[in-house]
Formats: sequence, structure tokens, C-alpha cells
Amino acid sequence: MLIERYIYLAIALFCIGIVGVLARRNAIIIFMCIELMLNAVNLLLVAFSKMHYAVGVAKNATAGIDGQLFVFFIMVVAAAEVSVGLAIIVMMYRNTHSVDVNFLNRLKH
Amino acid sequence: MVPVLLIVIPLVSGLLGFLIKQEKNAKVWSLLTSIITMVVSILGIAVLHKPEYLQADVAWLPDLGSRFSLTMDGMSKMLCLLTGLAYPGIFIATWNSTYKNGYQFYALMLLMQTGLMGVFVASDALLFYFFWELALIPAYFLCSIWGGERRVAVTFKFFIYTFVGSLLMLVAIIWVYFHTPDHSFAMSSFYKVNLPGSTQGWLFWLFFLAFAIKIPLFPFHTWQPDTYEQSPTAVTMVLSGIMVKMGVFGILRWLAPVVPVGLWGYGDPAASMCVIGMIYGSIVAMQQDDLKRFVAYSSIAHMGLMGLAIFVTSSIGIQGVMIQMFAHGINIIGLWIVVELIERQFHTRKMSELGGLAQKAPSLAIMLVVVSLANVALPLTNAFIGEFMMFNGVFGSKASNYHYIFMVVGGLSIILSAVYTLNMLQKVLFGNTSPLTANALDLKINEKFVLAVLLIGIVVMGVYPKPMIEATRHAVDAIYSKMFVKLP
Amino acid sequence: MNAIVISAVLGVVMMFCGVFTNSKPAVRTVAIIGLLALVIVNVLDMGGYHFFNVNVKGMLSFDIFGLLFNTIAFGSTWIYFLLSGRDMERVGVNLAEYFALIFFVLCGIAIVSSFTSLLMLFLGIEIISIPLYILTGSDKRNLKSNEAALKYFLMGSFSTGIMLMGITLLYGVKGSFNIDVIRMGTTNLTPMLAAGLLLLLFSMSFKVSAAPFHFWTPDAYDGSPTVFTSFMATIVKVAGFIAFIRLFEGCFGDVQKQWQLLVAIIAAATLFIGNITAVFQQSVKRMLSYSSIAQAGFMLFALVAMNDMAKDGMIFYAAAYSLATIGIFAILLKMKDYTFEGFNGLAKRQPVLAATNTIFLLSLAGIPATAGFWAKFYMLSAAINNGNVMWLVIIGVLCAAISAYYYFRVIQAMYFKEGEAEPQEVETTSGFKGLLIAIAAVVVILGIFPHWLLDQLHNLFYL
Amino acid sequence: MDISQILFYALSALALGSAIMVVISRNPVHSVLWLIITFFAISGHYILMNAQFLGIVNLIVYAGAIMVLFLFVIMLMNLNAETEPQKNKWLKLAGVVAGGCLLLVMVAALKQAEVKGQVAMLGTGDIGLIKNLGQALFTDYVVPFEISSVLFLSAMVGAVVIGKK
Amino acid sequence: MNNVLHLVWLVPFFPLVGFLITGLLRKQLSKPLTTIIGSGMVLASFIVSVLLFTEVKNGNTYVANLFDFISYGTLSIPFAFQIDQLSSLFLLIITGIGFLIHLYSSSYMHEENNEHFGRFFSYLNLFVFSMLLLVLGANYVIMFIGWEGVGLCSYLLIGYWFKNIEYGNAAKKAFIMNRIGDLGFLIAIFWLIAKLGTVTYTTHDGGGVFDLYQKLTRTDVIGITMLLFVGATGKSAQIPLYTWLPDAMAGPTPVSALIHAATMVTAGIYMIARSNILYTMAPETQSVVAAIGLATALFAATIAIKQNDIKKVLAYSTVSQLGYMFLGLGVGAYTGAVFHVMTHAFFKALLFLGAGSVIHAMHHEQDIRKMGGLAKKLPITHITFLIGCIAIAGIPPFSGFFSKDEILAFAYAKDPLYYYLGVAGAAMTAFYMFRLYATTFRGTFRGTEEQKHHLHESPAAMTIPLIVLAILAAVGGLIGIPESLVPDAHKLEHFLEPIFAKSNEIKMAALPEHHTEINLMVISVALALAMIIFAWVRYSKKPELNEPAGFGKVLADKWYIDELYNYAVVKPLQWLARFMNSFFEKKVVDGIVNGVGRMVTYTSRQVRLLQSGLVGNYVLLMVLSMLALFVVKFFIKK
Repeated sequence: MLIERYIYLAIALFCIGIVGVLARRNAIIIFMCIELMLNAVNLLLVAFSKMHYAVGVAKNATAGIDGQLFVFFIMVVAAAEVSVGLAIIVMMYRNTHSVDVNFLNRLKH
Repeated sequence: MVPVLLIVIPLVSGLLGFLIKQEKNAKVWSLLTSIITMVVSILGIAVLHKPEYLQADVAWLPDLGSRFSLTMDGMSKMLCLLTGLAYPGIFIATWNSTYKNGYQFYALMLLMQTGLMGVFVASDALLFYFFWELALIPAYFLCSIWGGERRVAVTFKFFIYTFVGSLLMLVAIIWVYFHTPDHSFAMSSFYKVNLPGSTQGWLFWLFFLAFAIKIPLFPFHTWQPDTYEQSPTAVTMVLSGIMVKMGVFGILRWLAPVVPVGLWGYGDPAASMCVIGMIYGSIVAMQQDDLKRFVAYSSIAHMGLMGLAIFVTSSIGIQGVMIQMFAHGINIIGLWIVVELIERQFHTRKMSELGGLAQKAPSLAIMLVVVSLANVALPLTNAFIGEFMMFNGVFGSKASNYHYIFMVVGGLSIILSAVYTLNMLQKVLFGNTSPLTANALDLKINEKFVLAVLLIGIVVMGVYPKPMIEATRHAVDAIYSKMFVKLP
Repeated sequence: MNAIVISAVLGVVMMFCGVFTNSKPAVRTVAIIGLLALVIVNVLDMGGYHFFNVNVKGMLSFDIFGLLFNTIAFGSTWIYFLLSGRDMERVGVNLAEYFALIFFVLCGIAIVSSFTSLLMLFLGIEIISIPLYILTGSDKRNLKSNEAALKYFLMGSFSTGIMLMGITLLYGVKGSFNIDVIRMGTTNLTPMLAAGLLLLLFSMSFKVSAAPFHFWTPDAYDGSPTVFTSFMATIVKVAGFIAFIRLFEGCFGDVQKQWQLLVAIIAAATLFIGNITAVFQQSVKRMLSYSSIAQAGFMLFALVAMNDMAKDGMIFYAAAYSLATIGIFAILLKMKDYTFEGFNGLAKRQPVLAATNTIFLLSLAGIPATAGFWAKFYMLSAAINNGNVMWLVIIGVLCAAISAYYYFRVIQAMYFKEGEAEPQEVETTSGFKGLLIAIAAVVVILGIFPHWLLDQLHNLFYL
Repeated sequence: MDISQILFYALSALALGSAIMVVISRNPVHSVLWLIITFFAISGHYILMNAQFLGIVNLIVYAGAIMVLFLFVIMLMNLNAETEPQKNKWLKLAGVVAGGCLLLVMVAALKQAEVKGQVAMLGTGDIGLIKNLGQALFTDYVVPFEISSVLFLSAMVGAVVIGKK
Repeated sequence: MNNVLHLVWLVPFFPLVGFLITGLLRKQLSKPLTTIIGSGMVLASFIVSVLLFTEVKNGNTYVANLFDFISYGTLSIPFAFQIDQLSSLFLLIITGIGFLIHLYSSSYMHEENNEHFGRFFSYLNLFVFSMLLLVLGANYVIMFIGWEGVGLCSYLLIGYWFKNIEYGNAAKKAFIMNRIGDLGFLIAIFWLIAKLGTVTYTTHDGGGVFDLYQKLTRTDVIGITMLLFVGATGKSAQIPLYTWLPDAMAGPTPVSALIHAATMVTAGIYMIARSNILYTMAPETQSVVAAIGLATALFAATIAIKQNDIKKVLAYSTVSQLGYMFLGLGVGAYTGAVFHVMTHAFFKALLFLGAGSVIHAMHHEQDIRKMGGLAKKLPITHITFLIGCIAIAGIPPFSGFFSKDEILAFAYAKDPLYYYLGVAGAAMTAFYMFRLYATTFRGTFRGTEEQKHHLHESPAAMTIPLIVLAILAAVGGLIGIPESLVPDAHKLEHFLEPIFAKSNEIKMAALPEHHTEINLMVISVALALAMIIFAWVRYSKKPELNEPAGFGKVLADKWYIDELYNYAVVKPLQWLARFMNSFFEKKVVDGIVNGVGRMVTYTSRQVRLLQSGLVGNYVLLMVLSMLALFVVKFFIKK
């Protein structure tokens, strides 16, 4: 499969994630869209990993493996981030009974 | 050794001054310090002629090629002398003023002296910049704490304005630094730099702005009347008597020799600004009712002439500037002293509320008349020498195409200065007394003493200027030759 | 490696401290001593005493630049603990955890100052960020703190996404995450490299709060407990810069000409927005947030110029800026009212605080004879030496003048305005004052002999 | 067009479609469900590229753990109704336009990507196998692996700080 | 070389000492002591001057270099005094008449208290000092010092009664008008320096201005002489800068006599006479000088006809007479001009002092319409005043006749028109002087009873100077009897010959034939006599008491020149100053500076709105910036 298709696909997913961040007001959904962005990155990383594998396999049997390892770390970090992020959102909700980011405007100017 | 002492004495004394909480003691302490500084500066100009006494050079920032190097040439000597002489005079003349937390006032005054001395003796561009800014900070606090009603805003404007200028100068200094052959901030290296004409052009403007704001030249002057008006008079004396000379000094020491081609290229526009400033300052001075603003605008006119004399590039004109820097310092401090005396006695500076002082306080009147006349450069006063040489330089300039126009238009300021000065004298001294001045008292003995010394100085310099000319001649020659040697 | 391991261990130690003792002074003492130890082991690392000979497999590289920076960061943090440690108690009950989180952040800082793999950069930044989200939101019942945390978190994650996309694109071209590999053979910014570079530029700009990616900064700094703002605005911020410089010099140092303009634009925008917006602030804390943005604009000069002077200057800037800002925040923490009016007449009530605060503010404004002057001097010199970006230099100095405007407002309030009769600030100990004076003295000494500190370190190890 | 290509397009369409649904669903719970579908599609891509381990992990960690956590939070907050008030329409439009433009710009920028024409091998190679990945993870990548423990520690402490009453 | 000439520095030194003593100790010294010191110093100067004069008469001249004043590069301006024929003559006039007037003042100013009396004498001494510097200076710069110095003293003395704002204004006007002239002088000096590198008149080695004049181009010499003449018009009250002189009468009368009649105002003539060689080189300037001089002579005379203030009449008469001197200079009659300076000093000082005596007697009444019939009450004053009037009217053998007719004769030779106009002026002079005389001394007394009661002759200290001056005015002209009447009798011309030798070499000013000259004299004397008789008869009987009307009013109001200046120069300048101060300075210059500040705060207020507090907006802005930077990087080709 040609690599540019993966590139376009990943960028499209990535941008959908961005649009989600821009267009939604619910903090949780925004957060989900960010996760979508991360997944787009993961997908592209794996694709590149396979691409580099195809190029380098002759010299090195594990060529391209670092891309997949990176994905692994991204997942690790994402998990940690989610735990903290949701904790913050819950804390916020406890105080304001809302997850609408537009209510977050005490701090401005 | 001498330059180091000139910096260190006021610095140490000023820092210690913060520990003397009693105003009276602080006064005595700072007066003593300033007298010692004065003695050192007199020694420097009159007695110690060996170069090793007049130089100091210590490693400072080896990586940057900057050294803590100080040199006193004729120009430095004279301005150091002015600073040295002015301080005791100011302290004595304002002896009767009291300040809240006075010890801080005196300490800051001494710190400001450190900065001023440093500017005049630094022979390293970075060091120069350092002192240039250091002189400003105490001035800022002095004006803002002990000034008039609008002091905070006014001083702030002064500070920001000059700060902008200095930062632009810093850019120029760094630029030149990178183009010195040996990557050094030393003055000698700066003088060796050979920059192409176009570069010198914009470097000229960067330097020029810094100095023009400080001097101040039209149209960068608007901080000045406000600041002079709002500052405590002792500070105004330092500002107008000494600090504005920093700008002129800077032009002579750093602008002219470093970017001579730029100066040629843009000398005429710069000189035009000066000429406009001379006329403009004079005309606006005519309308002032507040004595401090009056002196401020007249000072703008006079400083404009100094700028003009430099920018038309003539050796005698520059010599005149040297003389005039000193003379103007003395005269304007004298004027401020009188203004301060008037304000302290009558609690007003408005000419319209004064009048008839000549009847009630003849000594004061005489002092004011003489100082004012010196200020308008009447012959046999010190300022005449300077103005004569400066105008002579302007007229005879070979560098400027418009020097005749500059002469004639600038010459009008001679007339206008007479107009506004006489107006002022008439409003303040002559006519009948006003309710305020009906019971005016004459000068006290310390005031008489300072003013008498000033007057003697004014006349002696005006009659026999030769020592001053001799003292600065070499410095002028050096500057002048640099302005012409460095053709790219 | 010393620093990374020890700081992580210290984090764990602090966690257990919280379990085993309820004595706040004890916890604080442990943290302070621990941090001192951290500084020492890091300094020893510089001297060649490596305690942990881990095979890092090309993931990290401990060069003198990074270690020097670590020393400054840890040293600043130590001063910060001394000055403001007591104030953390006022935020909430989890004192030990706060310290633990700060140690984890320091671990992250040690990583980003020595990474050679983009993976480590990513991890390091996340290790810095996640505790900061928490610290920002640590004042749980304060809505502003909540809000700040959520905003910071959402935008931080967003920028992480951007950064990962950038890293991915680089990987796509070069097939490796190692910065040396990425640098190799890069003589031209091909489209995908350029896109990766841009995305990394955006996300790193976000981390160092450079405009137009700075929006989180004022809100997060303003909302978080002041004691942590101090930490975030100083040590963490300059750590971001170290990462930024390492990344861009490491990966794209050879093609600097091709991205210089972009960074210059960002620097100009940062200077402009930071300074301009700070002018109109009513709260000193928020003003300091904007000022930190403005200072970031100057630090970006290092990236624009990217020469030796810039790197030296960056280290110096980090020290000068951190010292002054920590000092100001420490004083701010003693105030009940964070508006400018709150400072009115401070000079009369607390002359020491006012005087030291003045020195710090002068340093931030870049007035000679303070460390801040040299910081700006180096940055301007670097940019002027580069020669291509004189316009940026001029913008820089004009903005520096504007910055004087808002810094001096504080000075004006302290010295020239009449304040309330009764004290508006928390009691301070003489130790606190003494420390402030010491810091101010360092600021001034650095302002007169900028190489003093470095020379001392130098003498200690290399002679 | 062989089967893997068909699968690629199908999965891609599924991923994009469900991603769009994530964004446009009014109900948060629906968004979560659509996102899970997206993750499945992406896992499908992984498997297609012979990265089985990542495919599984993706399902377990993302679709399984993380999304459940999301769902849990949404339920906890009782947000399953379509409670979100209408955001300013213009702002929404601006968001969509901006995102769309970014997509266009990036696509345009990467049209001439230097890797163009290279192939990401589908269904071959064993680098995606757990054995190889594990070996690399505990040799070359041991440092980051250990470091990520610090990350988790800090997240843990953070959760404690935030969560403790 | 005689040693006496080395004493030249004593001449200005005495008055300087007098100034310092009377000035500093003015409160301590009693009035007699002040008088003795003040007058004594001038007397000492006079004695030295006489000694010098006798030496100079023997043909010795001397330049005394006291010290270097301004010396820079090749330019060297020594503080040097030059004693030669011209300066020694002026020394005599200045110190001689100066002494008399000091003496006179001691009595005239007796009403002042100690302090002010001392102040007055110190000013007078300072004036004498400055005037001596002016004439003794061996270069233009020293002359300029004296030049400005006398201006200052004039200012101080006009404003001597400083409580009166009007007087203050008059003083100011004098100083400022003088400064306008001074600027011209100053530029001329610079011009000389630029072209010749020196301002010294002459040196042994031929390095002075008068030695090197041939190096000057035509433009230079015209420019320099014109600028010097501008200086002269200021100091010597010529059109267009004459208006200060009548106002200067605000000062005490001895001041008017000394400064504004006898000495200072003749400085311009001295200067041009000193620079005669340059003027001879510039015939164009000479024509201008002659024209301006003649115009001033006529113009001032017309005004004098209708003035009723005794001092104003004399003031305009002074302006008019100065015009004659410039006419003389303009036609090349340098000796004649100097001669007229001398005779004018005698009779005009006399007239002013006489007027002072009258005013003194009338208790500071100056309006001649309120006088009349004073001849009997003030006999000495009357006689001396009459002598002065005859002298100024040009009736032989009184002094004015010789000097004025010498000038007119030379003018005739140059252009008969000059002569006719000059004679017309002379006739007017005779007319208004005798109008003044007749109204004041003839007829009946028109003052108040109280004034009448107190009328008395002035004390001896005032009358003695009058008598001395009357004698001089009567016989002083005899040193310049024209060749046409008695051959070889013009002593002055022979005496001054060395001064004008170079001019004469180039172009000797011609005199008409002897018989023509005699005819001219007859015409002018006849006209003057006719006018005298007409005025005497007319105003003795029926003095002009009403306010003038019609053209008379125009004359009485001085052709409205002051008003013209007021509207053309003063008012616009004030308006400009107000505009600059209240609008330009505040709104434009400061406005821009403050505007920058305001712009910053305004921008600040706007920019901070970006920080809307909404995450959505933040992200949107970030994305948009990303877009923009992408576009910059990828789609903008450099």
C-alpha cells in the first residue's frame, strides 16, 4: 500500500480530531478528540514503521521497529494522561456541575 | 587612579549614606564626600598630569573583550570638574531644603554622581553604557519620590523615553562591537572600525536618538520641561547642569569618531533639527509663566546650539561646545539656585505672581540678572566664549552645505534669547511688588556665598578662557581628526 | 544520569514522607536537603563523578550544556524551596505530594536537558507536564485553580498531539528518532521534514508559551496557586527552552537559515503580545504571567540566532530570569492583595522587601548592574551577530522599553504611592528577608560580573 | 485490487466516518461509542500491517480501558443526555473551516512528500510481533521504559492529590 | 615709543574699579563718597586720556596686548587695546563728557537714596568702561564686547527706575533692538574670520584685517560691510532700528545725555570710521549707508517737529543728527562724520543736560506745553541751552555749523540731491530746535502755581557742566574750519589722516570747488536762520498747545512706526509663541509622545481581548496561526 494513502488518512483523522476540539464544548468530548488525534499519529507511525521495514529489512531484520515501540509509549502516556485528565474533569464537575468549557471563563484578559 | 577615585568615592559614600538615618548627618556626610570628590577632580585637571594617574584599566569581561578601563582626556577632565564643582555647590545652595527621609535623598544624589562620573571617564563602550544607565536610575527615584504633584507620571515618561534611546544605542554599540577588528568594546577599537557608509548611516541614527533624547534636541525634548518642573531643584540642577551634557559628550566621544561618515551624511538633517530646536525653544520659552519651565525651554535652545556646532563638523565649533558644556552647566545651575531660592521663599514659581523683587531683595536680583545675562551669552561671561566659538564654527563650516542658513536662523536665537530673558527679568524683578513678594527677604549667607563663587567663575571664565581652551584642545583635535580620517 | 535517577528517587522518598510523617517542617526539611543533594550530585556529574553508569543506548547524552542548565534549574528550585516552601502549606494538605510532584518535574527537566532521542523528549515533556496539571489544579476548592488546570490540561494534550504528529513526520523521512540521525544529511527542508519541523515548532512554542501559542499561559499561571506559578513560570519555562534549543539545534541546526524567519516571526509576536498585554493588567500576578511570555520572546532570540553567544546567553538568561522571578513571586506570596494597589506603600512598611523587589524588577527590565541586563545583552548580541534579523532586534529593544513600563508600575506603587496604614502582607521572618537580600546580591553581582558564577564553577572542577 | 487493498479502503472509510460521527454526535455516549468503532478500525489497520501486538493493545488499552473510563465518567456525571447547549454557530463554522483548511494545507504540503511512492508493506514482516517488540523494549528501549514508570508514578500521585477529599 | 602709551590699560581700568567699588559698597558709601569715587575714576581716566592724546598727537600709536582672549588653532584673538588718533579722540570725548555728566548726576540724582545712588554711579562707571573697551579694542571682538557691554548698561540705565514697567519695557526694547544689530555685527566678525582668519585691525607684520583686505572678494566686502552696518543701525538708531532711542528717554536725563546722545549711539559711526577701508572698497554699501543716513535724518526731523516732550524732541534730533553722520560716512567724509560726532557730543550733551536742568526745576515735568517763560528763572540753563540750539542749527561760528556743513559739502560733491535733502533736514532741525527753545523759555509760564513757586536755577554741580559744554559747543568747531574759509585750518583732518590714509589712497572723497562750497554754506545758513526766526517768533507768542490734528498728528504719532512694528513683528511673534506653546508643543510634539504611550495602552486593551478565557477561541487562534505559518513556509516563495 502506498505510504501517501496512510499519510492522507492519518492527517484526515488528525484534522477531524482538531475540528472536534474546535467545535465542541464538552470537555470530555474535546478530550476524546485529542485521543483521536493521538490515534491518527499512532496509525501513521505504524505505517512509517512498515515503510522503513520494507526499505531496511535487507540489512536489519528489525528495521522500523522503533516506530511501533514509539506507539507503545504513546499509548502508555495516553493512559496516564487520561487518568489525570479525567480526574481534573471530575474535580471541575464537582465544583461547577458542568463540563462545558465555555463556563471556564473566570480567567481572561 | 583619579578616575577610579571619582567613581568609587561617591559610590561607596552613597551606599554608606543609606545607613546614616539622620538627615543632618547625611547632609554633612554627602557634602564632605562631594568636596573630596571635587578636590580629586581638581587634582585631576590641574595637578596630576602623568598619564598613569589619569588612567585605569582592569580586566572585566575578558570573554567579551570588555575591560574596566577609564581614561581622562581633556573633555573628561572638564566634565568631571564640572560634576565635581557642581555637587558641593548644589549641596550648599540647597542646604536649607529639607526632604522626607533625607538620608536617602543624599545617598541617591551621590550614586547619581557615580554614574555621571563613570559616563565621563569610561573608555570602554560597554562600561559607558553601563554608567549611562546607572546615572538614570537614581535620577528616576530622586524625581519620583521627592518631586512635585505630577512627579510619578512625568518622571516615568522621562525614564521610558530615555530608556528607549539608550536601548537603541545599545544595539548600535553591539553592532559596532561585532565589527571591531579585535572584537572588543575598547574605545580605541571602536575608533578603528571601518564601516561602509550605509551602515554608518543607520548607526548614526541609533546613536543620535539616544543622545538627542538625552540632550534633549527638538523634537525629543518633551520629557524635559515636565521633569525639570516636577523634580526637586537639587535634582533638576544635576539633570540640567550635568546630565544633559552626557548627550553632548556622547556625541563627541562615541558618535562622531565612530560613525563619521554617517555624521557627514546626516549632519545636515540633524543640524536642522538643532536649529529648529533653538528657535522653537526660545519661542516657547517666551510664553512660559513657570520659572522652571522657562529655564527648561531656554536650555533646549542652548543645547540645540551645541548640537548644531557638532553636526556641522568644525573644529572651533567643537572647541566651543567643550567650553559651553562647562559654561552652560555653571550658568544653569546658577539659574536653578535662584529659582529654588525664589520658590522656597514665596512657594510659587509663577512669574505672574512675583515681581518687584529688585526692591526687596537686591542681592538676589543682581545674581539673577548676572546669571541670566550669562545665559544669553553676554560678552565677558563664560557662555559668550562658547557661543562665539560655536557660531564661528557654524559659519565657517566646510562640511555642511547649509551653514550660512544655520548661522542666520540659529543667530535669531541670540535675539530671541534676549527677548525671553528680559521678559523674565522684568516680570520677576521689576515693577511693583505683588502681595507675595511684599515682604521678601534677601539672600542668606550660604546662598550668597555659592552664588558669588558662581558669578566669579562666570566672569573669570568669560574674561580668561585660555586655560579651558588649552585643557580641551587636544581632545578636540583628537575628535576632529577622527571625524575626517576614517574614510571608508 | 545522576540527576534523573536521584530526582526520581527523591520523588518516591517524598511520597513516603507524606505517608510516615505529618510534620510539615520535617517534610520541607527533607525536600530541601534532598534538593541540595540533587544539586550536588548534578554538580559532581559535571565534574566527572557519574554514580550510575547506565547504558542509555543513545537515548540521552549528558553534555556540559545540559548539566550546567540542570545545575541552574536545581539551584533555582532550591532557592525556590527555601523562599516559598512554607507557602506551599497554605495551598492544601498534600505537602509531601507537592514536593514529590516537583521532584518528578525536575526529573523531566533533567531528561529534556539531555535527550538525544525524540522519544525521550516526548517522555520528558510529559513527565514535566502531568505533574504540572496537577499542581495547577491543586487548590481544589478554588474554581480558578480548577479552571486553570482544565485549560492547561486540554491545551497541553492538544499540543502533545501536534508534537507527536511532528515527530512522526520526521520519523517518516529519517526512519529514526535520534536527533543526530535526523540531522545527518539534512541540507534542505523537504516538504515532510518542513511540516514536521513546523509542527514541532508549534508544540515547542506552546510549551515555552511563545505567541501565538501562549494562550494557556496567562490563565494557567493566574489560576494556579501562586506558589506553583512561581515554579512554572521560571524553572519549567526555561526547561522548555533548553528542550527547544536542543531539539532545533540537534535536528535542524544545519538548515537554520530556512526556519530562522519563522522563529523570528514567533519571537516578534511573542515580544509584542507579551509586552503589550502586560501593560494593561491590574493584577501583578497576571502581569507577571504576561511578562514571562515577554521574556520568552527574548529567549527565543537564542533560537533565532543559534550561535555560541546565544547558548551562553540562554544559560545566563535562565539564571537571571529565574532568580528574579522567583524572588518577585516569593514577595508576591506575602501579599494579601495581588493588584498593583496592593503594593502601595510597601517601601514604608517593608523596606527590605521593597528594595529587593526593586532589584528583581530592574533585573527583569534589563537595567545595567543587574543580571537581567546581561541576559538581554547576550540575546541582543547574539541576534545582532547573526545579522539577518535587525528588525527583530529593534522590535526587541522597543518592547524592552515597554516592559520597563509595567515593571516600574510595581516600583511606583511600592515607593511613590501612599499605602494603607495596617500591613497588607503576611508576616515575614528575618531568614526570609536575609535570603531575599542574598538573592538580590547575587543578581547584582551577576549584573556586574556576569561570569562570576560560571568562573566559580569552573574553578571548582577544571583547575 | 486484492483483498488487503479492499480491507484498507473499507477500514479507512469506517475510521473516517466514525471519527466524523464522534465529532458531530450530540450525545456524548454516542460519541464514545463511535470513537470505539474508530479504534476498532485503526486496530484493523494495525493487523493489516502485521502489527498484531499493537492492534491488540490498542483494543485493550484504548477501546477497552480508556473508553470505558470515559463512559464511566460520562455516566457518573449523568451527561448521557443531549445536554450540550448550542455553541455559537459562527464559532463552530470557523472551527470546521479552520480544521478543513489545515487539512487542505497539510495535504497540499505533503503532496510532494519525499517518501511518496514508497510502500508500507502489508501483511508481511515480524517486527510487529510481541517477541521482537519485547526484545527491543527491554534492551534498546529499557531507559524510556524505566522512565515511563516515573510518569506513572507522577500520574498516580496526581490522581491522589486531585482525588483526595 | 613713549612709556605713556603703555598706560592705556589704565583708561578702562579706572572706571572698572569705580564700578566695583560703587557697586559692591553701594549701601555703605555715602553719597558724597560715591560721587567722589565714581566721578574721580572717570576724571582719572580723562587725565590719562589727555596724556595719551598728547602722545598720539606726536604721531605715536601703540597696541597693547594684555592677554590671549580666545585663541584656537590659527585664530588668535588677543585682549588688546589700540591707541591711535581715532581712539584717542574718542577717549577724550567719552571720559571728558563722561566726567562732566558724572558731576552733573551727583546733583541731579540727589533725591535717590544711598543704595540706588551708588547703583546709578556703578552703572555709569560700567558704561564708561564698556564704551572705552569699544573704542580701545584692537580687534573687532573686543569692540564687540564693548558694543554689547554698552548695550547692557544702556538697558540697566533706561530701566534704572525699575518699579515702572513702562521704563522696563523701554529698556527691553533698547536691548533687543541692539541685539538685532549685534547679530549682524557678529556674523560680520565670523565672515572676517572665515575669509581672513583674523579680526585684528592691523598688525606689525601685516596680518590684520586692514592689511589683508585685498584678499576679500567683492561679495565678501559688500557682505561684511553691510552686516557691520546692520550692527551700526542698531546701536546708532538708524532706520529701521531707531525706535528704541526715543523710548530710551525713560532713563534719567544724565543717562540720555551721556549714552543716548554723546557716546554710545555714536559707536556705529566709530565702527564704520574704524573700518573705513572696507567701506571704501564697497561703494555699494556706502550708497546704502548714505541713503539710510539721509532718510533717517529727514524722517526723524519730521517727527521731532511735532513732539511736545522736551526729551523726545532731543531724542529725535539725535536720531536725525546720527543720520547726518552716516550720510557723511556714506559719501566718504569720514573725518566729517567723526567731527560731527565730536561737536554733536558737545551740543547734544549740553542740550540734554539743559533739559535735565529744566526738568529738575519743573519737578519732573517734561511736557513743553506746560513750561514757557523759563528764561528769566533759569538764566544759566537758558543761555547754555540757547547756545546748544544755535550750535545744532548750524549757525557759524558755533560748532555744529562746521561739522554739518563739511558733511553737506561732501554730499554735494557726491550727488547734489544729497545736499538738497540734507539742507532741508538742517532747516527742519533749526525749526524744531527753536520751536522747542521758544516754547520752553519764551512766552509765559504755563505750569502750576506750585511749580512756579519752586522754580529755581540748578545747583553748581549741574550748571558747571552746562557752562563747560556750552563753551565747547560754541568753540569746538574751530578745530575743523574748512579749507575753503581758512586754508590749512582743518586741524582734525590732519590729525586723523593716518586713520583714513588707506581709504584716501584708493578713493579720496572730493570736495566741491571752494566758491561752490561757500555758496552752499551761505544757502544752508540762510535757510537755518530763516527757520530760527520763524520758529522763534511763532512759538514765543503762541505756542502750540492743542493736540495736533491731520498730518501733524501723523508726525506727532511718529508715523505710526511703533504700531507698525507692533503689528508686523511683535504681535505675530507673540501669537506664534502662544500657538507653539499651547498647541504645537502640547498637542503635536508632546501629543505624539503621549500618543505613542496611549497607543500602547490602547493596543494593550484591544490585544488582551484575544485572551477571551474560552478554550475554543484559544485553540482556534492557535490553529489559525498554524495555518498562517504553514502558508508562510510552504506557499510564499521568497
